[in-house]
Amino acid sequence: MDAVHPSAWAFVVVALGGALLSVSLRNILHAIFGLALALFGIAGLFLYLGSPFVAAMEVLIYVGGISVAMVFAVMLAYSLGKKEGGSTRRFLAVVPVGGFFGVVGYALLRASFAVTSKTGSWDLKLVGRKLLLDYNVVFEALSVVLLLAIVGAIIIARRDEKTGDDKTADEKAASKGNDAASAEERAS
Amino acid sequence: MTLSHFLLVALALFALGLYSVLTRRHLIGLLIGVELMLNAASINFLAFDRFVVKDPATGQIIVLFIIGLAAAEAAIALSIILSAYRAHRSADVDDLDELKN
Amino acid sequence: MLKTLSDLVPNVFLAMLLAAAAIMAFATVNALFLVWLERKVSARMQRRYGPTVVGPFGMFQTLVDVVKLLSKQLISPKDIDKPLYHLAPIVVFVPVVLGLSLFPIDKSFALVDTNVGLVLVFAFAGMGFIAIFMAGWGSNNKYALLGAMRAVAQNIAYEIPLILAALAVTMIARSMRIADIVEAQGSFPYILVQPIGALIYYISAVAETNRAPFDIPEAESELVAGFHTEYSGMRFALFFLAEYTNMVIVSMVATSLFLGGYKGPLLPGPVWFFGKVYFLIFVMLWLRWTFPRLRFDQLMTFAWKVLIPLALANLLVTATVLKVMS
Amino acid sequence: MSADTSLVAPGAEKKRGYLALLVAGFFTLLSGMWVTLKNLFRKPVTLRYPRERPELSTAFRSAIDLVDFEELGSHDCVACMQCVNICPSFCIQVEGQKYDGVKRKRATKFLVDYALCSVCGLCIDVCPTETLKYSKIYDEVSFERDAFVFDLLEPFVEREEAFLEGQRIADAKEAEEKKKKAEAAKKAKAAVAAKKKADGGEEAEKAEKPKAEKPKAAKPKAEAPKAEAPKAEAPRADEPKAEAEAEAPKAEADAPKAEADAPKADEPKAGKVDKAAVEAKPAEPKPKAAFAKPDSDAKAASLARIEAAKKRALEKKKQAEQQAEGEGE
Repeated sequence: MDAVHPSAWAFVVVALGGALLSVSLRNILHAIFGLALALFGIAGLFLYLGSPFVAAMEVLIYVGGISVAMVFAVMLAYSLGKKEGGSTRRFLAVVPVGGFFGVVGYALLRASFAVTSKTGSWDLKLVGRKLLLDYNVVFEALSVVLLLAIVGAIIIARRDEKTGDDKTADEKAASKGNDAASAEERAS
Repeated sequence: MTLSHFLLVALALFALGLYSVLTRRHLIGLLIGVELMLNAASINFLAFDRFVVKDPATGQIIVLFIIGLAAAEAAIALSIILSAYRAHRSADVDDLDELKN
Repeated sequence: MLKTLSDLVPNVFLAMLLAAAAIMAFATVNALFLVWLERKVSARMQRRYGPTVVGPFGMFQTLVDVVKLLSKQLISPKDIDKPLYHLAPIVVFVPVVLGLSLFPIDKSFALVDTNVGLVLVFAFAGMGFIAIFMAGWGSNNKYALLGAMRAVAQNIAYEIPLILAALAVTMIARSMRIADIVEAQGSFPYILVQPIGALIYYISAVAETNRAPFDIPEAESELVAGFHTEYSGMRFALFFLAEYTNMVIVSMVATSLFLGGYKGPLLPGPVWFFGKVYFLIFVMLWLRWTFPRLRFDQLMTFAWKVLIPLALANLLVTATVLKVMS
Repeated sequence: MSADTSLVAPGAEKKRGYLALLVAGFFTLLSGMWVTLKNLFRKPVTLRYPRERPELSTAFRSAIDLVDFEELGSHDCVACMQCVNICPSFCIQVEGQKYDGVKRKRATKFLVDYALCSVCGLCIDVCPTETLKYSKIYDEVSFERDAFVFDLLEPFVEREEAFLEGQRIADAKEAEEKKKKAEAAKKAKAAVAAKKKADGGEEAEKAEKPKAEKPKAAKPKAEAPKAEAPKAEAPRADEPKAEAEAEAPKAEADAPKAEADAPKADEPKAGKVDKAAVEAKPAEPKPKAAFAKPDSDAKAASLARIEAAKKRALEKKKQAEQQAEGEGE
């Protein structure tokens, strides 16, 4: 199958730039916005890879949901006080990551893939049908996982009313936001 | 752009995510790294789907599953981060070194 | 068949430029008009005159206001988070521009046509939260931060019934392409099939755009101006522009989903389309100048205890009826 | 969450079910929207103030103004000083002068300090010629106290010469008539005296006195009913713009009597126009004069002040015209 239009490189730049920002910025909030940028770029790549639906879902859930939830969490539990990892830590991290990147990249460049032409269609209806017929069990399992995640998130984030006597006043003030937080976690 | 380009981009994203997980001390920084890695995997799936696999619906479905799982994971992780912050007044990994509480 | 901009203009970049220019022009003119309309409607509802001086019926009043805003000094508060503060007004505008391009304004024309148009609209609407957060956090102002948190909590809560209501329509139309949904409405609009869905959608849409009576994020009596408290001059104008364009987008969605889009007798399609859109916007103004603001807990209660259960029930009934009928 | 979070007011409403509440609430909202919709199509009740002015009640009181008598072509202040004397706030300054050939005194200066005036109306009550009235000024604004000193003679300055001329002629005529009458009376007296020398001259003298006084007493009475009409007849009644004023008084002065008859014929009509006149009046620039040294009688200074007031009035006029042009809707 033919190559993707070169204008996709623009989204590659957005995605990698956003990822770099999210990794390198010290302010955790800035890092989250960098992540949002990266996710937006990745959604653009999905568009170029032929799946606007997945791209839309990526924007809807990742950019509009997960990164927003992260920002919310940062605002509820904000501690910028400590510096991010020192230079030794960074150096120690660069070695394995660089190694990993080099090895896998080398393998990728050496490998050859059998590029084939499509027989199926990109139609959204087919995706839906497959989702509910062929992958029905996975789908249901995933929905159960989501439900559990929602319930679990609420239970974990919820303040324990009985043992919550030793909380500071500051925390009590913050607890008002918890309802909103759990609400928004339910949303995502 | 061809398949290997996409794979390289995904690899770079994965490496960045890994780096983030390794260096960040803020819990949300870890989460960011994980999300990046998940997305790198998604790009790989869709790229193979686009260039290699005969039936393109499958890759999309898998990516959708990844997105759904990521949402669930983020919800849980964030609530854990919140409760950890409440218990320790810190969202720093190094401070969370007790098994108690 | 539906024509898109890329059919008319072969060059991709040229098409993108044209589309961006057209959308920006539309958004600006529309905001100018809507601000004027809002002032006029609110004035008449309170039995005042509203703007009368500049231009016919004071129509150019907002133009003059824009000139004033342009000439104003851009104030940056102390200790702001500079990148976020400065980026927010631009970021808030991106999803708006993207979202406006997706609607078929006539039987034969839409700027962009995708088979997941509806999802994209909601996805772009979701991106708006990020900008609100950036503005609220970056301003280093407690009112802005509170406003931003309220805005996001509210928007996430109301996005669910919004999407659920729209989902019921896509189930009937069996498509997520907006043009298909409009075409599927045949001779009668879906508001007759989905009255509750339409109502839920509209209420949620009003809440999504942070308009009164759901304008809690910018409740001036408690939060000054919410997340854009610290913005002045053109930056403020961009937030304003985005807000009013958002109204148009949600109204366009409502028009396409429930009111039959460009369909209508006698008059050409775009006239019907924009006529319906502006009627819905008028109703929004009408609501704003009729009802008092909700309390935040009332707002959340309404979303979670009323709208979402109703929307879910609506979806369930729709699905059942469709299954039985087919 | 507590009961506080429910959407419903606590109490009776709670009995109803969830859906019933929703439906009832929905219709409540509709009734609210109906109210605003109705008001949307009603006429606005606000006045666009600088362009539109309220119709002031006839009972409206503001600082005093001189009445412009139609048949006189001017005011009728004789500088009797009664208003000055009775004013509890000492806000009126009047000076008068006797001109050759004119019988009555004329005011040469009539200043009112509106900033001091308490609008008690005593001056109006006391005025023997009834040439004082309440003005309709209600929106004078200034940063300086002097701006509230109104020179009430200002609108009459231009026609003063013509008035004096006319008055001279009229007085001369009157004097002549009086003379004739007096002569006639003398003749009669002489005749009577001649006739009834035997009876004595006491009775004749008695008869003469009331005759001579009569015209004086009758004059103001005859004017009084007319005095209201001229307001309506005056050209500014129809054209609120102050432009017309400059030309009008002359015409009035030339033929005061011819016009004075007209309003009498259609008095009820004039009454209607009067309203318009009242409405239009506040828009006219009111003359103002500086009040720097009230006691100094330097005429030049007062003239200069009047000039300044004129200039101010002209500027105001221009502004008013511009506003009138720019008025939308």
